[in-house]
Amino acid sequence: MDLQELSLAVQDGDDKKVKELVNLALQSKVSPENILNEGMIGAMSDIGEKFKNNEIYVPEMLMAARAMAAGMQILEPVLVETGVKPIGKCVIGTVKGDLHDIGKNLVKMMLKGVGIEVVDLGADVPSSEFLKKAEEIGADLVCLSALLTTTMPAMGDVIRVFEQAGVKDKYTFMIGGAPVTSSYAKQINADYYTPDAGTAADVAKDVLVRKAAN
Amino acid sequence: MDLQELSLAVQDGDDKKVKELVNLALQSKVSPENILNEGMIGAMSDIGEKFKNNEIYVPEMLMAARAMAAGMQILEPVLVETGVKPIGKCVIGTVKGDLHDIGKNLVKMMLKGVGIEVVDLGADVPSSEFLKKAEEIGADLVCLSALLTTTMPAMGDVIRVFEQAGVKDKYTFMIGGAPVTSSYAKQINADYYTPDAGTAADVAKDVLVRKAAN
Amino acid sequence: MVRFDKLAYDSVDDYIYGSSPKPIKTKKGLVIGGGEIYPELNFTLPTMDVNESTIQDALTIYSEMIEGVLKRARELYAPGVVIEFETLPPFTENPQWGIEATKILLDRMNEYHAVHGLKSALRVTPNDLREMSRPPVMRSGKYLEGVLEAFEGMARDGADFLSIESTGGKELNDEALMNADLKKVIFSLGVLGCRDMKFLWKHIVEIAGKHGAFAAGDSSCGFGNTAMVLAEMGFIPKVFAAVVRVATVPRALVAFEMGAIGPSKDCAYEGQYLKAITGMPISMEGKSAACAHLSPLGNISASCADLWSNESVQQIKLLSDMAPIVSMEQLIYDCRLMNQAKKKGLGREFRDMLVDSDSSLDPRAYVLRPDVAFEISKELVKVEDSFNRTKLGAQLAIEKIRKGYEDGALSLEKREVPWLNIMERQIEEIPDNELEFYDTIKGELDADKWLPKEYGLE
Amino acid sequence: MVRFDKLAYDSVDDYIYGSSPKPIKTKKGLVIGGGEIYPELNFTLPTMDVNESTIQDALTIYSEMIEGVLKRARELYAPGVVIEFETLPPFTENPQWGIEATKILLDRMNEYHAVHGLKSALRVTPNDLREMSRPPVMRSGKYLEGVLEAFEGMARDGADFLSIESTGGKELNDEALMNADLKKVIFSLGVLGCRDMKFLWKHIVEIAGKHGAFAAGDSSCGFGNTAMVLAEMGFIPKVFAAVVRVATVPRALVAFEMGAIGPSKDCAYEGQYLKAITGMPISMEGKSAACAHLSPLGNISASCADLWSNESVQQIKLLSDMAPIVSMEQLIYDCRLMNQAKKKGLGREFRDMLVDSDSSLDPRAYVLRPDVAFEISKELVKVEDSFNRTKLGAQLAIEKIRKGYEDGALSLEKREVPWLNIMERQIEEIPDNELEFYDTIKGELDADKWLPKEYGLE
Ligand SMILES: [Zn+2]
Ligand SMILES: [Zn+2]
Ligand SMILES: [Zn+2]
Repeated sequence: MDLQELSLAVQDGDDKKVKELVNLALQSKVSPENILNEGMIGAMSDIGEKFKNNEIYVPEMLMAARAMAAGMQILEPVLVETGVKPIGKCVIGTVKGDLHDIGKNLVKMMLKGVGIEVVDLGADVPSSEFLKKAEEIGADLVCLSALLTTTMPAMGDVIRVFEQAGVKDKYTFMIGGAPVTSSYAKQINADYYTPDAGTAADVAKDVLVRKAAN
Repeated sequence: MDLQELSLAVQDGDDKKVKELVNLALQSKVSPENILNEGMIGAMSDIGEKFKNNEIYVPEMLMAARAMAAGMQILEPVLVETGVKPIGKCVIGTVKGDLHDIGKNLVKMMLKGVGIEVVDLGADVPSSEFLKKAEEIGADLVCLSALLTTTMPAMGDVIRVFEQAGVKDKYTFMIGGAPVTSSYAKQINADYYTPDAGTAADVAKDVLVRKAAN
Repeated sequence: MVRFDKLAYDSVDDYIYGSSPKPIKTKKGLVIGGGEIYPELNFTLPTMDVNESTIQDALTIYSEMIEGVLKRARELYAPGVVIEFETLPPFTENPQWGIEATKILLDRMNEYHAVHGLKSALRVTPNDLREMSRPPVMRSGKYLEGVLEAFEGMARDGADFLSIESTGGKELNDEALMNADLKKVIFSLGVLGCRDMKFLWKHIVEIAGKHGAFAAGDSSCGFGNTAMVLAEMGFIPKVFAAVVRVATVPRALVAFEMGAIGPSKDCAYEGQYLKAITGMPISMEGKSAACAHLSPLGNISASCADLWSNESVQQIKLLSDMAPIVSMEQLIYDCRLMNQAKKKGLGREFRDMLVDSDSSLDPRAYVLRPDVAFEISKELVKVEDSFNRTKLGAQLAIEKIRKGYEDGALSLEKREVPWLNIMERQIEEIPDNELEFYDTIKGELDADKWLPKEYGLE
Repeated sequence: MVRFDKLAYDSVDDYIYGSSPKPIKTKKGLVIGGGEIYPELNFTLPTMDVNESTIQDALTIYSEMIEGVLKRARELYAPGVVIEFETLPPFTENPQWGIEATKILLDRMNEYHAVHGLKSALRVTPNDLREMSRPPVMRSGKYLEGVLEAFEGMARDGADFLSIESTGGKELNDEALMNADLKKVIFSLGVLGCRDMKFLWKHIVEIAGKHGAFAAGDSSCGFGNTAMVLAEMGFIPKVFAAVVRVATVPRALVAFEMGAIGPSKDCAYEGQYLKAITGMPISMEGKSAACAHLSPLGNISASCADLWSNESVQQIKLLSDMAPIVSMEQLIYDCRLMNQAKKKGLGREFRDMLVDSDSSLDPRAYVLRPDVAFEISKELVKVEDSFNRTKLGAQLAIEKIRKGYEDGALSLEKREVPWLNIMERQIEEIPDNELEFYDTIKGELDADKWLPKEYGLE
């Protein structure tokens, strides 16, 4: 079965069709891993490319993401059964005192689009929550967002909490948000600063691929 | 003898008259310390006040400083003889790679005006030179100037040289120059940042008075 | 409640920067909208944690900032300046800190007035912290109390203008923007936003009246400017953001219906419409606010402004001096030039240069054209309720943009054009009755995110 | 040597921004002085040590900066931009670093031209490091060689404009400024500065010719702007700084006499005179260069500019975005507005607004009035040698300032006024013969600070 049609349905944001095609593919004994990689992640990568080239807007990306999510509802149990794992796990949130979540939501969408399992803690998240959840799910990445100059320091607090618990090195810390810079990332001992959601997904994927190779 | 006339002559920048009046005062057995404090330093303090209030310009201050210097040529040997010491000693210079000296020269003038002995190392001064000269004359203060964003880091280098020699705490480090800020001073472990020459002299005097009180 | 049922101007020819039909005279004698345009400067702390152990440092920085900018204003012979103190969240969470900062600013402004004759006025803009509760609690609770306490104390101590960027409806609008869902935007702005404005501005107008301050308007910043900036990043269509801008007008107008008299807030670009409707002076920002956000309307936004603002800048060092001083200098020169044009009798010509230099390049600029603002505003004032005004504003904005595009007065990127139809269809689904609208849309709204009763719904 | 013995204009009415009698067309087809004014953007590294271990980081930052500003220029539909790469000292000390940075900039500019049609041109401005020897060695040695090597490599790789802020005479001028000693200023500028310009610009014009670049002029930055800024800080009289500005004209003119054709450098405010004399386009900077230095001439400096510059800004983050991007946006809006005024047939009116908004408030602005520049320039071109032009320029500047003050066209603070007489007396002591002047002043000069033979003296 050709997965190209599924990919296009995801890109068009047509959830109904996506569900149908995923079911069809499973019935046709296409491997769940192929469905995931070619149908879903491939679709999101194409859509990400179109966004980068100024061909589409975020609403189209969100529609595609929702269509992918619809397909994943069917696919996920099968993946679990067959032992296929996400390429990595991530905890994401906007730090304490900061209520902005537009940017964080975009990053979440892009991370899911490259096949990462994402747990979203929301906005105004206490530092300890990040640690708790990361340890609980065995995350690979911790992604922190802040949009205010007064809440940026809270990103440093989160990292310090991990350091104090002696587990900082188990995780890769990625930070972003309007006032953030790469020199600030260095300063608070974060691993990466990325200026936009697309770059965040690229970097996250890179990190996980390198981690898997080690 | 009234030292007010001497003070006015200094303020007018009339070196000839200053010399006459210093000689006259010494002949009249006025104490050299009084001549210094009331005639010279008092005059420079008045002139500094006028400058702060936008009544005069730097050229007038420089003229006064030259007149004071003319008077000091006569007064200094007498002060040495009678064991009167300057309120403190300072090494000043523009750091390595930086040729700007207008600001540094102004600070030098103002420091002399409050009775501090100043050794000027000039511009483009290697870090080790500051250490060498400060140790040699037993300085209290080390004043560093930088006008370029690329030479600001050299101010940190100077302080590190003192640290490595284990003598950093013997000195008070003051820094200044267009790109410098108080947070930068903190960062490189300098004691004070001052935004202008007048403030530099005020702070320097304060530091020395407190040091003398301990 | 004041009802604005016609425009404040007979002709768009009279609609110009520096002059408004209802000028305001402040305590220190500064007249806003009386003929001259003045700078409005806003500054904020460098990146730092503000808490009990750092608050003294923070206050010292405010004192350094105000001294720096007033000194520069005096050196450049500025005839008058407005300072805006837009608090950071900790200053509203601890209203006494915000009040203390206000005092520091006012003291220095009074001193410069007394000693150097520099006329100035202070706008205070506490944060709307009500969204710190999730879902937001709008009509009671410690966050509302904190905001009102801040206003009270600041007005009592002598602040001239009270403003806020209130957030009612934002909890649903953010997602609506990202999905370019105009129906939900209109619900958030035209139903929730307007209802909350009525509630909140009643309080603010009362406080202002009690202390002789001016209730000075609310910015739809989290709505219109978020849309503008998202479009600037290529996230949503520019035409969408332009339509959202016009849809913010009825919401911001509620403050004036409740008794505010301006000058409206700098980042409320919808001020271009508010002044046409109310005749009250406005503050605007454009190219000299690029330090705070990039925009497609750097010049046109000045065309009818009475105050000209830098939006906000941190106390950090640039090559010349601290950034707020740099902003002050730029604003003063901008204002000098605009006032000079009027002095030469070329004010209207200058206004048109400002307008025409931007308006053909971007729909977000195009909807700020004085003629466009006039024609749309004329229709808006005919409508009774805020919700229908919001819907109509969006509709008319689409029409105007389409016409501008078809006439060659406005360029649009190719991928923008289909969105005019998409938005039109989105609006067609909206009924004319507010509660009916609520009924039809209720099911699509994320119930975890908002509390209907906080808006008098349910 | 070209001899400019009359003005390039018949009437001051034609003297206006964006247009010059001798426009320049660059490799990518950008025409400077052909009718429109364009932004000239300069950016520089954040505070950092530049050495072998950090040079790669530094080059990466240049690559990020150029990408950021070109992207913004494209987003705002800028019709063309000029980028200036003014090196930091390590980039001239190691010319290959400067050359590498130039390549990075040009590559990106070429790409934006090819892909997006954005026209651009690159000005390179290596530092004059000759003063690193103390006393400065001007006519030989590693520092001179480094500067020439940088020019050579940058021009070879495709830089459009070659500029420098050369420092001949500065070793005596600094102290002369602090003492407000006009006699010594005239010696530094009119004798030493002009002699060194003849030497240096012969080389630069040669290099430009060899590689198809334009020799584009020299700024008397370390003279005129140092004076301007010292006066801004209250260190020396403003009238003194204004007179120094006019005294810098003959020095900067030497570059054009030696074959430079512009556009003259942004921070050379004496460009206002150079364009009147040579007809060649100029770059200027004002309010949108406040990030680099505060000034009393934010608007007037734009009145006859062909390029409009931000002077310089570091790659640091502002609330909106990186500071160079902010500068680019501001410059683009300024230029849009100015070009729009011309489009409406109101260019001259706009020029006069720019001029009149500043010129009555400060003598440093007043001497930039196009009419003042014209009248003084007319006299300067009658004089044969640079030294006497310098002296005459200072004399005429004093006259014009006095007249402006007496006529009420210029306000002066009370303490400024006596300095007009003081300066007049200082000039009276100067003989008309250059070598005779040298003889009389020799004894007053600090022999440790300079080497007469480096200026062909002694
Ligand atoms: Zn705002
Ligand atoms: Zn310069
Ligand atoms: Zn420059």
